[in-house]
Amino acid sequence: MVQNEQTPATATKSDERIRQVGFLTHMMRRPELGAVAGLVLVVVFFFFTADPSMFSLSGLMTILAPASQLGILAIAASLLMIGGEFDLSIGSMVAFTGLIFGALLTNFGQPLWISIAFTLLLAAVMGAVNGQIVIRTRLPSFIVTLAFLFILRGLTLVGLKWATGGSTQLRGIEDVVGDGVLKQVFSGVAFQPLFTWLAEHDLIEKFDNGVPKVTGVPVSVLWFVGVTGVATWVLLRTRVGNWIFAAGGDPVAARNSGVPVHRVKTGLFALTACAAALVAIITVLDAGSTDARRGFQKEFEAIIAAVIGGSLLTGGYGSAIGAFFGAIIFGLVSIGLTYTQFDSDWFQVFLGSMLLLAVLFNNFIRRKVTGER
Amino acid sequence: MVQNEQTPATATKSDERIRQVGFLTHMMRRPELGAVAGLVLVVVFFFFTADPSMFSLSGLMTILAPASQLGILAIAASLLMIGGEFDLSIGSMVAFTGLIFGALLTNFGQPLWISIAFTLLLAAVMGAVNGQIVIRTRLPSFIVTLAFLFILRGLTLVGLKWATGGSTQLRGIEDVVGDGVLKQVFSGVAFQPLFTWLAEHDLIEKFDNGVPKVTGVPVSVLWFVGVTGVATWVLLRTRVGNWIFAAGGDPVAARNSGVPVHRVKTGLFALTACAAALVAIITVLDAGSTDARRGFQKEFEAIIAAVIGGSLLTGGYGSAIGAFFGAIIFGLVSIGLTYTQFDSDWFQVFLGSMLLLAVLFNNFIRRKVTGER
Amino acid sequence: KDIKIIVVSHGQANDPFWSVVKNGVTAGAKDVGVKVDYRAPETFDMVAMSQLIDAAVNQKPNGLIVSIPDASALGPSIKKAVAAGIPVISINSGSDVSKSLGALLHVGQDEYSAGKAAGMKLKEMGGKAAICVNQEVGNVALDQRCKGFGDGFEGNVKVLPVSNDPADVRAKVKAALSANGDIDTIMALGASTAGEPSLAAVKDVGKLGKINVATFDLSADFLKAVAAGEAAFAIDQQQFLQGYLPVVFLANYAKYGLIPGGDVPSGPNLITKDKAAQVVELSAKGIR
Amino acid sequence: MADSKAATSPPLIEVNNIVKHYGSVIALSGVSMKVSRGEVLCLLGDNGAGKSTLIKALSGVVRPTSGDFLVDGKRVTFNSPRDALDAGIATVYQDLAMIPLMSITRNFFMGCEPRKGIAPFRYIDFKHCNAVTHDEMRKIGIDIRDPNQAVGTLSGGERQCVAIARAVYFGAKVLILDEPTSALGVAQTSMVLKYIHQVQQKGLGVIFITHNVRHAYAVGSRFTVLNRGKTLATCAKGEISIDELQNMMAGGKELQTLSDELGGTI
Amino acid sequence: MADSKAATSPPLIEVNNIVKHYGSVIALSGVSMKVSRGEVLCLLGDNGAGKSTLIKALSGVVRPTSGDFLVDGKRVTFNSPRDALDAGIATVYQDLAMIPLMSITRNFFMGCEPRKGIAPFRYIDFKHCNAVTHDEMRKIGIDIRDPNQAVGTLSGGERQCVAIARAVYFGAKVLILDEPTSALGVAQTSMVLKYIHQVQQKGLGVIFITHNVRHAYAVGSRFTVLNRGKTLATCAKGEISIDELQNMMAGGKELQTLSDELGGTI
Ligand SMILES: Nc1ncnc2c1ncn2[C@@H]1O[C@H](COP(=O)(O)OP(=O)(O)OP(=O)(O)O)[C@@H](O)[C@H]1O
Ligand SMILES: Nc1ncnc2c1ncn2[C@@H]1O[C@H](COP(=O)(O)OP(=O)(O)OP(=O)(O)O)[C@@H](O)[C@H]1O
Ligand SMILES: [Mg+2]
Ligand SMILES: [Mg+2]
Repeated sequence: MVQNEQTPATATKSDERIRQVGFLTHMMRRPELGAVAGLVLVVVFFFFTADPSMFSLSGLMTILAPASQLGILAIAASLLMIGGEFDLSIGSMVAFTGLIFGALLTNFGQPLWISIAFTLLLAAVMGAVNGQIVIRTRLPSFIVTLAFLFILRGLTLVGLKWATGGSTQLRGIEDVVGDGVLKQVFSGVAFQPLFTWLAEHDLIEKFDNGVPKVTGVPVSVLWFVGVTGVATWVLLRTRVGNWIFAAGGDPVAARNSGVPVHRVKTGLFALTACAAALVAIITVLDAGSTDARRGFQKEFEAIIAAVIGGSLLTGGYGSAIGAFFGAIIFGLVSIGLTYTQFDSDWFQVFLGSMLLLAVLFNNFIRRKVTGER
Repeated sequence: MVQNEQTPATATKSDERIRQVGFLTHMMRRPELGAVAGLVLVVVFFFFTADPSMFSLSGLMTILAPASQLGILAIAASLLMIGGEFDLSIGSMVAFTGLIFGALLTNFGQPLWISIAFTLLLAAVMGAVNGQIVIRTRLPSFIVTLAFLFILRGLTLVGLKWATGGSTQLRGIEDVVGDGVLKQVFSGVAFQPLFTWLAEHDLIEKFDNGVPKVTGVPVSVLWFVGVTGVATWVLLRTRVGNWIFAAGGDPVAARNSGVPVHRVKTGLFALTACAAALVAIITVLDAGSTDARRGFQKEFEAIIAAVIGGSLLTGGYGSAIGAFFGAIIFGLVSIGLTYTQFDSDWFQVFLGSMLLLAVLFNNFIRRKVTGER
Repeated sequence: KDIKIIVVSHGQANDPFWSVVKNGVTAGAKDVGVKVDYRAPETFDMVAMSQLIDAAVNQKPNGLIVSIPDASALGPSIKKAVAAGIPVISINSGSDVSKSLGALLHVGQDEYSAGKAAGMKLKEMGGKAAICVNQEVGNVALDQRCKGFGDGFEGNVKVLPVSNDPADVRAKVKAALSANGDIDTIMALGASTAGEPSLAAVKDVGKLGKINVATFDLSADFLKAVAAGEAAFAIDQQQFLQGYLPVVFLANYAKYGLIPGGDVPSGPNLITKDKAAQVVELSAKGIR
Repeated sequence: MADSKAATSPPLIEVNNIVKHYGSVIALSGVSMKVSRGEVLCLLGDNGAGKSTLIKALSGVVRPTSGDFLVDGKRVTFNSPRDALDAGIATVYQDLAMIPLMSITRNFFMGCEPRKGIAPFRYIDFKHCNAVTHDEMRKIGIDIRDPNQAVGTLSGGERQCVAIARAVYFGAKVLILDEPTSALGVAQTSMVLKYIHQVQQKGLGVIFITHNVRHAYAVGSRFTVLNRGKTLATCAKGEISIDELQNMMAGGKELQTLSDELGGTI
Repeated sequence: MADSKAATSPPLIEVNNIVKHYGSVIALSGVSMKVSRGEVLCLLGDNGAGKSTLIKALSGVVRPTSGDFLVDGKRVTFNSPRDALDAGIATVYQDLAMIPLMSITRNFFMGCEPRKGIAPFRYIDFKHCNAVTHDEMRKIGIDIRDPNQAVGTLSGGERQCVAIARAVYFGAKVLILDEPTSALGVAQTSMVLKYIHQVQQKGLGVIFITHNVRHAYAVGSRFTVLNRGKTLATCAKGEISIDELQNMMAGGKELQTLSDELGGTI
C-alpha cells in the first residue's frame, strides 16, 4: 500500500484472488495523489468565488511564492514524520538561522558564500544535536524540539538585540550582498529574459508602464520543485528511503533488521534544520531584513501541509509529493481568500473550513476509488 | 507498568525470578511520580536564583492561579492523549465558550446558572461533534481539531464584534452577574474567613493596612485539585478508565475485546471541550471580560504539561497526577523567571532550557531508579 | 464603475488595536460608498505581508493602504504597486520611509514617538523604575513602543514578557512587583490584554494609587479606572482615523484626483482622568 | 447440558456462502460452515486460506461483503465485536487483541470489567480481579509473577495464555480460538486442548483453528478445510484418517517426499 | 563445506553463563550453550523459559547483564543487530521484525538493500528485488499475489514465511529461528524444516526454537532445554528418546494424564 513500484509481469497476472483494478484506482492509491482531490476542490471553490485575477499568471505566482517557502519546510517535515519523529523547532530555526545569516553578512562582513555555507552547516549541526538528544534520552521528539522552539526563538531575540544594538529588526542586508550569481540562486526570480520577451510579444499581461506583471518564476519555486523531486526519488528509489520508512514504521523491527535507525533519524533532523536554513536564506535575501518573529508558527503550517498531503503523524507512511500538494493547498487557501469578497473577520473560519473540507474530500475520494472501508 | 494497584499477597511473594525492589523504586515507577523529580529540580533552581518572595504564601498563590487554569486543561488533554487522540482546538474553545458565556449573560440577560449550564452543554456537544468527525472520517484528530482551532477562533472574533457592536472585547460581565453563591463557586477565592483569621493572628503576611496579603485560595486551584482527583480515580479504578487506556493503547484490540472505543473517544472529546468551557467560565468571571485572544496557544501549553507529566503522545500511557505536576512545573517556570534577575530577553531561552532539564531529569531519575535501560 | 480599495496591515483582525483601525476602514468605505478589503497576515510576519501586498497589487485596486513596519521587506512590493500606477497611502508605521517608497502620504504616528510621549509623561509624574508589559515580544511595533517609552522615561525600565492570557499577565505583574518593591510605574502595551490585568495585579499587592499604571490603546474598563483615578492615563493614536481617513482620501483621489498635501498625524492623544469618562462608551463599541 | 446436542435444535452458528473482499483482494469467495452445541469444529487450511478472515466475520470484527450468518437459526448482523460478545461468542484472535502497555489484569478484564458500588461511584475491585487473573492463569499452567506486569513484557506464549484464559472465562455459547496453541509450550498446549475438551463437555460450541493435525485430530469432532478462500471439504472425525486430513490441510500438495526424508515425524 | 564439522575448530557460537535482567525481572540467570558448523541446535523449553531472551542476546538486540559470548572462539560484544548481521548471524524473531505498512519487497530487503548505479546516485533496483522476493517466497511454498502488497495485510503464516525467506536468503554463518513454524501451515512447515536441513548441509549453524517436539526431533542434532532462565539439560539426538525430550520440554510436568485422555496424540 505504501509503494506501488512496477511489478514483474509474472507476479500479478492470473491470481484468481485479485479483482481487476483500473488504472485510475491504481493511481489514486498512491498517498500523494489523494491530495490532488483536495486541490481540485479548493480550485473549484475559488474559481466560483474569487476575483478572476487569481487565476492569471501573476495571480498564480503570488500564490506559489509563499506556498513554495512553506513547501520546502513541509517536505522536510514530512520526511521526518515518515521517519517517525517531529520537529517543532522549524519555525524558530528559520528565525535563528536568519539571524545568523544576517549577522554574518552585516556584523561580520563575510562574503555571501561563506555566510550561506556556515548557516547551513550550523543548522545541520543543531539539527543533529536535536536528533541526538531525542535518541539518547528516548524522550518524545515533541517535547525536545518544543524546548528548542523556545530556546531558539529566545536566542534569536537576544542575538538580534546584540547585532542591531537594541532593535528586533536587522536590516540593510541588501546593501552588503550586492548582486552576484550566488544571490540569484537564492533570491529573486528566474527566467527573467524569457518573461520580458513574452511580455514584449504580448503573450503575458503587463502593467500600463510596459513592465510584465510577472517578471519571472521566483527561485523559491524552483527550489521547491527541486526538493520535491529529490525527496521523492530518495524515498521511493534509494536505500535511505527504505530506511526512513522502516525507522518510522517500527523502529525496533527496523533496528533488528540491521537498519541504522539512529543515524537515519539524526540525518533527518539535520535535514529538517537545513531546510529551515534554506528558507531563512531565501527569505532574508528576498526581504533584505530579518526580525524576531520570522518563521513564527511555520512548524505548524509545515506539519499541516504534510498531513494534508497524506503523511501519517505516527510515522512510516507518507510521500514528498503529497507534502508538495499539501503546501500548495495551504498556500492557495490562505492567499486565495484575499482574492475573494469575504470579510477578513471570517478569514480564520474559512481557512479552517477549507482545510477540513479539502482533507475530507481527499479522504472521501480515496476511499470511494479504492473501495476501502 | 501502567498501573500498580495493590497485589494480592499470594501473587508476588516468593518467585525466584523477581529481584527484590524497594518501596521507593516501586513508587518512582508510577508515571506521575517521575514528574515530581522535575518539580524538585525546578524548585531547587529557583530557590537559589529567585527572590525569596517567590516562596512566600502569596508568591505560591500567584503561581498556582495560572497553573491551575492550565492544569484543568492539561488533565483533560492528558486523558484525551491517553485515549489516543489530540485536541488542538482547546485554546480556541476557551475563547469561543467565553464569548458564548459572556453573551448569554450580557446580550441575552440570562441568569448565571442558565449561562453556565448552557455553555457547558454547548461545549460538550461541540466536543462530541469534533470526536464524531474524527471517528467517522478516520482522519487524524490533529488535522480535524486544527481546523476547529481556526474555525472557533474566527467565530469568536465574528461573534464578539456582533455582541459588542464592533469591539473585540466583551465587558460588563461583573455588573450583570452580581454576587451569588454560584459565582463564588467559579470565581474569586475560597476559605476567606480562615485567611482573615490567620492574618489577625499574625500567622500569615499582611499589608500595612491589615488586609492579609493572601485573602484565600483561588477557587480555580480547588477545581484543579478536584479535577485531578476525579480523573485519577476514574483512570485507575473504574471501567471507563480501563477503556480509556485500552482505546489509546490499541484501538483495534480494544474494539475486538468489546470496548466501545468510539463512545469512549467521543466522550473524551466532549470532556476536553467541557474543561475548556470550565476554564472559560472561571476566567471570564474572574476578569469580568472576554476578548478575541483568550486562550491563545493554551492547547499547546496543555499538551506540554501533559507530556512533562509523563503521558505518551502515542496514547495508552499516562496519568492525571502527572499532568497535575506538569502544569505546576510549567507555571512555576514561566512565572518564576520574573522573580529572578535574569534579563527578560532571555525569558524564552530559560523557559525552553528549564522545560528540557525538568523532563530530562525526570527521565534520568526514573531510569536510575527502575534500572531500565 | 466601482471603486475598490485594499488595506494590507501587519495587525491581525483580532488584535484590539487593529480591529479599531478596521472599524475605521469600514466606516470610511460606507461613508464614501466604495468597496474595501482589509487584509493582514496570520501572525506578525513581514514575508507573508509582502506576499499579501503582491496579491493585492495583482487585483489592480483603485488604491492601496499599507502599514510599513519593515521598509526593507515591504519596500519592493510597495514600489511595485506604485510602479503599477496604484495610489498608495501608508498608515501607522513607516512615516520616515513613506515618501521615499512612493506613497502619497502617511496617516498616523509611529509607535516609537507615541511611546516616547508616554514615557515623558510618566517621568513627569515622578516615575523612576518601570516595567513595560509586552504581550507579544518580537512584534516590532510593540518593541518600538517599549523602546520609545524607555527613551522618554529615562529611568530604570525592565521589559516584562507576558502572554495574551489575563491570568498569566496578572500573575507575572504581581510577581514582578513583589520581587522588586521599587517599581513605581507600569507601562502596558495593550489596554485589555495587558493594562487591565496589570491593574488587577496592582490591586492584589495593595499598591493601588501608589503605582502609576498607563497603557497604550483604549479599553472601556481601563478608561473607567482612569476616570476613577486608579490608573494614570491611556495613550491613544486615534487609530480609527488611520483606517477612516486614507479610505476617504483615496476615494476622493479616485473620483476627483483630490489629495491632501502632507502627512496627517493621528495622535498621540493622552486620555487622562478628565477626558476618560466621555470615551468609555465609544471604546466599548470599538471606535476608540 | 451435554445432551442438548439434539438433532432438532438449530446449529449455534451457521454461515452460508460468505464472501469478503479487502479492496482488490478477495479473501473469502463463498464459504459455508456450521457449529452445533457440544461440538468442536476444526477450521483447517493453508496459510492465507482465509480462516482468520472467516472468524473475524463471525466475531463482528469485519463485515462480510455478502453471505448469510445465522446464530441459533436466526439471521443476525454484527456491527461490532461487542455484539458478538453479547451474543455469547468469545474469540481468541490470532493477533491476540491485547494492549501491550496495560497490565495483565486490565487486559484480562478489558471490555467485561466487573464492578462494585452504587451507580455513579461504581469501581473495579482490582484485588478481586488480580486474584481471578492469577488463578485463571495458573489453571492454564502459567504462574505469572505479578498480575500488574505489562502484557508487553510477557513472552509470546504467556501472552497467548492470557488471551485464551480470558476467552474461556468469559465465553458463553461459542468459543472461537484462532491458532491458540501456536506459541505454546508442551504443557500449556495440553492444558489448552484439555480446556477445549472441557468446554465442549459443557455443551458450548468451539471453533478451533490450528495447523497441527495432531491437535486437530485430538479434540475435533468435525473438520472444515478451507483453501484459497473456498470450502474444500467438511467431514466428521470418523470419516477421515489423520494422514488424509493432513494432506487435505496442505491443499493437496506433495508432502510425501519431505516427510520421508525427515523420517515421517512431522 | 559439509565436512568442515571438524572437531578441532571452535564452535561458531558459544555462550557461557549469560544473565539478563529486565528491571526487577530476571529473564536469564546463567545460561550456557554452543552451536558448531553444520549443526542444528534445538532450543527448547516452557513458555517464559527465556529462549527468546537468549537469542535476542545472541543477535545483538539486548545486551546481556553479564556473561561471555564467543563467536568463532573470539570474544565479541554486539552493540546492535547490525553487528550480528555483519558477523553472519541472521535471525527470525518471534515477533518477526516486519514493518506492517511497508511492502513485502521492502521488508524483505530491509537493511540489506542491493544497489545499482554510481556513488551519489545509487538506487535500488526494485524490478530485480520484486523478482527475488517472489521467487524466494515461492520456494518456501507461498505464492504471493503482489510483492508490493503491504505486509500488514498478509496472513500470519504468510508474514512468517517472509521473515524466514529473508533470513535464509541473507544468512551467512548462523541462522537463528525463533518459533518459525508456529504460524505455518502443513506444507509451509515441511518446507521450513527442509530448509533447515539444507542450510545445515551447507555447513551453517542453526539455532531452532520450537514447542513441537516432532519438529525438533526431525531436524535437530542437539537439544538444549531451558527452564525458568536456567539450562536444564543439553543432549545429542542419539542420547534421548522423543518422549523423554517432550517431558523435559514441559519442565517435567505431569503430561501423562491428559495425553492418555486425548488418545496420546499430542
Ligand atoms: N486487511 C487486509 N487487506 C488486504 N488483504 C488482506 C487483509 N487481511 C487479510 N488479507 C488477505 O486475505 C487472505 C486471507 O487471510 P487470513 O488471515 O484469513 O488467512 P489465514 O487462513 O488466517 O492464514 P494463516 O493460517 O496464515 O493465519 C490472505 O491472503 C491475506 O493476504
Ligand atoms: N522487556 C521485558 N521486560 C520485563 N520482562 C521481560 C521482558 N522481556 C521478557 N521478559 C520476561 O522474561 C521471561 C523470558 O521471556 P522470553 O520471551 O525469553 O521467553 P520464551 O522462552 O521465549 O517464551 P515463549 O516460548 O513463550 O516465547 C518471561 O517471563 C518474560 O515475562
Ligand atoms: Mg490466520
Ligand atoms: Mg519466545
